[in-house]
Amino acid sequence: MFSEIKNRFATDDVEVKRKGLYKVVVKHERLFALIVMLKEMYDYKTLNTITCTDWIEEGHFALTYIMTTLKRNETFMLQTMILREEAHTKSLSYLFKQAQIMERDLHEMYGIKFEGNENLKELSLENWVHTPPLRREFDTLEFVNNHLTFRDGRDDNIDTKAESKRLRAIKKAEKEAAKKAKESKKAEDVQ
Amino acid sequence: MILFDLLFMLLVAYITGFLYYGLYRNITARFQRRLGPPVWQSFLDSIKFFSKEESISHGWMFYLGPVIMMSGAIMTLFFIPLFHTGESFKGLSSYGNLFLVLYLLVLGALGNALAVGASGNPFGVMGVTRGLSRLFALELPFYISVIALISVSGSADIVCIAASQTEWNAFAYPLLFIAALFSFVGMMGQAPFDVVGAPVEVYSGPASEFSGKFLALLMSQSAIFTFAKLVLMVHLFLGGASGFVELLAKSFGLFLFVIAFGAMYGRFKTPQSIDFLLKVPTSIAIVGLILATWS
Amino acid sequence: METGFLQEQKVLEGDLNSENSHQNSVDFLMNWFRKQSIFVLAYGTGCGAIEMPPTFTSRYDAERLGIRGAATPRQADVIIVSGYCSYKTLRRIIRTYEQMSNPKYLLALGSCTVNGGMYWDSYNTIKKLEDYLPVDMYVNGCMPRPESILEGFIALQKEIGEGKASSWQKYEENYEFYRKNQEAVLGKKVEPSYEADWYLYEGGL
Amino acid sequence: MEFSLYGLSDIVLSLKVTALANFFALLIVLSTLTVLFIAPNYRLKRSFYLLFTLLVASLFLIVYAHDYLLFFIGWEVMSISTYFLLSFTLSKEALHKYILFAMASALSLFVAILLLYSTQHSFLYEDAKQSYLAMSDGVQQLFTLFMLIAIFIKLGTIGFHYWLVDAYEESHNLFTPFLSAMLSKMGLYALILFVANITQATYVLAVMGLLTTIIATFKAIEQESIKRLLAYSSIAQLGYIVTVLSVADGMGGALYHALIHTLVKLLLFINIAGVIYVTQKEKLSDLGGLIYKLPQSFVFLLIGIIVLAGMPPLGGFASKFMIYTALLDAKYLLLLAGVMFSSASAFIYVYKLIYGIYLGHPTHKNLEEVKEVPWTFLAPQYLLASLLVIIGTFPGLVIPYINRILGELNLTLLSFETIQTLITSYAQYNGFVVMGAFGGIFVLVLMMFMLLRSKAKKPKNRFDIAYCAEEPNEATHLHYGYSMGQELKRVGLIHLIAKNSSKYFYDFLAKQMQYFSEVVRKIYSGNLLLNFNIAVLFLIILLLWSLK
Repeated sequence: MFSEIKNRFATDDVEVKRKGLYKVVVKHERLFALIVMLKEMYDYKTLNTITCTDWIEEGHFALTYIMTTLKRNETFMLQTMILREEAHTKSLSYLFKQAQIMERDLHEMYGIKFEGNENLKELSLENWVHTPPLRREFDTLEFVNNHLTFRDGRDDNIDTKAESKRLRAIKKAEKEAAKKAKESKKAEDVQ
Repeated sequence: MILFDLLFMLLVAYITGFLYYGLYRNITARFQRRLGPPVWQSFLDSIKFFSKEESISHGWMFYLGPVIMMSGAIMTLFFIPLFHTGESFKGLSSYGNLFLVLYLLVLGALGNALAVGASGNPFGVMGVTRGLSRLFALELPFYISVIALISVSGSADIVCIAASQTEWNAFAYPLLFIAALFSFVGMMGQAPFDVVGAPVEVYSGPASEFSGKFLALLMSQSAIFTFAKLVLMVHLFLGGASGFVELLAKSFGLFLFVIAFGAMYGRFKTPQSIDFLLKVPTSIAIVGLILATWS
Repeated sequence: METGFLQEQKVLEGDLNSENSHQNSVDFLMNWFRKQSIFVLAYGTGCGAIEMPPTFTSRYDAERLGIRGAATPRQADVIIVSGYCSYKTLRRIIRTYEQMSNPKYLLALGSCTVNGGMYWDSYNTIKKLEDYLPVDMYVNGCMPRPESILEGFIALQKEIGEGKASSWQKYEENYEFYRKNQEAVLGKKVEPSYEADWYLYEGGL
Repeated sequence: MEFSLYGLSDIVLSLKVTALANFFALLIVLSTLTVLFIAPNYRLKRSFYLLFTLLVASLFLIVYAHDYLLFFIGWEVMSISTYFLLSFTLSKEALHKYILFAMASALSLFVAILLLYSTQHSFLYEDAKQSYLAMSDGVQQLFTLFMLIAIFIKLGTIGFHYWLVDAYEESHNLFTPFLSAMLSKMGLYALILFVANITQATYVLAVMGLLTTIIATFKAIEQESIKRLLAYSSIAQLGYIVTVLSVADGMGGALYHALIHTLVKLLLFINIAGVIYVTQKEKLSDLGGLIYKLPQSFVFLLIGIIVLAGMPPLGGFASKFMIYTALLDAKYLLLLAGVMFSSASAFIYVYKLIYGIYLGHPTHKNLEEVKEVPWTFLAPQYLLASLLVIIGTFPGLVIPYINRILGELNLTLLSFETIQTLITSYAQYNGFVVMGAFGGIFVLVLMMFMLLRSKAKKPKNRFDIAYCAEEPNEATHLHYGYSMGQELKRVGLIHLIAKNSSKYFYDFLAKQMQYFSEVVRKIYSGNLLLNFNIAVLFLIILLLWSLK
């Protein structure tokens, strides 16, 4: 199977992450043929999920389709790259019904357009007009500062990490002082 | 004189009904191992709803619905005598009969159904649909039992039926009593036949759209209606009552049974409850009817 | 000197302790009834809802205080905003709040309603509930235990009894202010746009 | 008035004015008048009115005839003129169904009459009893069978209702009230004559009546078309009457219910005709939310359904009460339970009717623009509704008239004290007190309710309903209660009723008929040799048989 994938789809070797978990990176235009092949010939009947990673530095999204076969308990991860600018790809909903809602999610969060998916309306946001929120150029903190009001009193909040460090140091010092005092007392008693 | 009688009956029903309803909540709480609200909690609730600043009305039919329901409950109460002996507290029962009361029992529900329909709330209509679908199955065993009693006692007058019992009908005709009890549990809106209101499941059932004083009126009518139904059962099966103590004791005993029954069981789906009622209690009632009127 | 939330809570509680309430006897009686019987809207709007079942069931038994659940907003007196409040939830909460009949009260649960809590930098969660809806009582904590919820209810009851819990009037008087804030996060159309396609499917109803 | 046909002096025909005939004639007059009231709203051909007049005349002939021959003539004219009246709107299939059943009814009536005539050579009603007794047992049963088939087809009892539902549904809105109120009553009239003059046929009527009420009620619950629903309801109501006619003292209840049913079906069908006139829609799923557009019609339909369900304090309860106590008197307890069961089930279709048309939300845009129906529709409804209210308040009002009929038929009279009370051997009730108490309590509660501190606020938008925090809109499917009763199909017993239909039986019958005619066609094929062979074979068989 692996050699066939390598030969027919001109990819790198199939990477075996561990037993029953394989990963392959394919070119975008050959992705769907590979998915069909896996589904029809190798019993990968389940599409678990579609994930997306934003490689903003390299200018593309990495879409990962995770498919499983229950027959042999194996999982296949197919990764493909698409350009960030006007990101678009074909929908998989004609092959897997569940792909529709996954694609809806990706469309909403990354702005990827899936051609052929009829139901690309918003899933968990409502009337969202700004940058898709999971794109890395979307600065959450800046957005919050611009759009929402904070309650007063957050300004004097303390860095909990530093604070706890400081407190721990104080406690430690106290403990040591107590220990020292005890020891000196002991010494006095002995004397 | 009769006006005084009626007023007094109404007062008794109102107070006792709310007391019973409070006890119901309290006792159910004890079944669930908690303290439960005070006994007068339901009364407080109803007054609270009366004192709400506003309530939503969806037009005149919606407005009249609770009023019709209240009238139905009071009518039912008035056509059932409190005691089968003596002259007082007979209400209007000499002008009516058991058949009339059987129909009055559903009059209020129909008024409510119209109001719910007029509100346009689909959840309310869902509750009404369930209620009406369940209604006929609920009534069948009760009808059969009542018919047997009428036939045995030779009269459809409630006073006559209550007076004609040498031993309680519940013991003389146990099968009829059991069959009627199944229906009665359903009429009181208790599990397992409580699919109409079905809180959590269908929003709030028929009451979905009622707020403020509408809900308060519904609560009051439910209190009065509960008492009226209990009195009817006491007269039909438990030998009637000739004094307040007897009436309260018997009706409370019956009420306690219904509560306990309701607290123990889960909820039937609508078709399930219809199926069950058409099979088990109806068969029991038919056997009871044949045994009661064989000679 | 406390700042921020602590100070405001002081102000809220400060009202509780003052004695100068002016209400006539009818109002006093009605407030007493309102105080004794509180119907709570049984919606969970955030993660804090997980603390509500124990509050209302056998373990803590809020019913002994006259507090019980109501299934529809029409019948409820109190709406609990239990925890973080995303835009989508806020829209529904506003809709529900407006459907409740007066007098109505709002109890806010958890730090998220106070200042955003752990979602303080989330793009999708409001930080200050009182900008959008009037709050009668905050119960802080993440999450507040059922004991604190009950404590909050008792404090609310006290306020109601003295006729001071009047947030619904505040909402009506300052409607423009609230509306402006709501529109700022929800867009011009505050009412939810809704398509009920699940009704049409077979087997549903 | 007795006379004989010219040249046939031994056949005596008779027309006679009796109390029973007057009762039904009154109903005919009432129906005709109310129906003609709504006629100006429709543009119809002149022949329609001609046929209608013919029909009414034939009804009068049926009612006032005092012998079975004139009765049969009236029956035939009624069937034929109805056929032509129906042919204005009915589809071909429905029309065929009607004429086939009408012919079957007429033929079996004719056979029954001839059987009756064969013994005593008289068609007169007075001689019918003797003629019947003079028959042998087998012939008696045959006669009863044919007579009942004729009557049941006209009544549309279950199994014979195949034609009726389609005819009601597709007939002209002007004609449906008359069809339901009067034509089925003629079957009833024949049944009353049969029961009163000839024989009781207790068990047949009891079983048939009970099955009719229960099955028709559950069939009505399923329907989505308004007129079809009412057609089944009509069948169910007639089922009560058939049931109560099976007991000895049931005639009073039957007549009472016949009166109430006529009034209420006229009211309902005229109401529906009005609704269809203004909305042009006939399905419950296409209507809805008309209460604020047609408030008066709503109130009339409300009165109608309260009567139909037999609720106090209106007239429906009085007749139901008479039926119940009559059955109770005869100790037909399970029959009574069945009838009450069916009466309680009627609440579903009754609510479905009023909800589907008037309550809930409008399902179409143009439903929000309709106006109240024309006064020509409202006027007869005012008349009928007030009659029903009066009968509800004074249920004893009609008892003297019924007693006159019962006296004429030599049956036990109903007890009568005042017009306010209805007295039977088991119980009595005072309609005036019931109505008064309800009215008084209602007004008092309403006044107290209106004076309460809490104000009622009306939402601006009809979509402002508690809907799980969502806002429904025009596209949301909110009006769905018209399909109520669907979940009943999951109950085994009711599923059985819903699934089966008499259609299968008649299809089977038709198929058998086809096979039979196929065989006949093959034999009589014009092939002389074959015919000759068969004739020879037949002769040989005849010969052998005669030799034996």
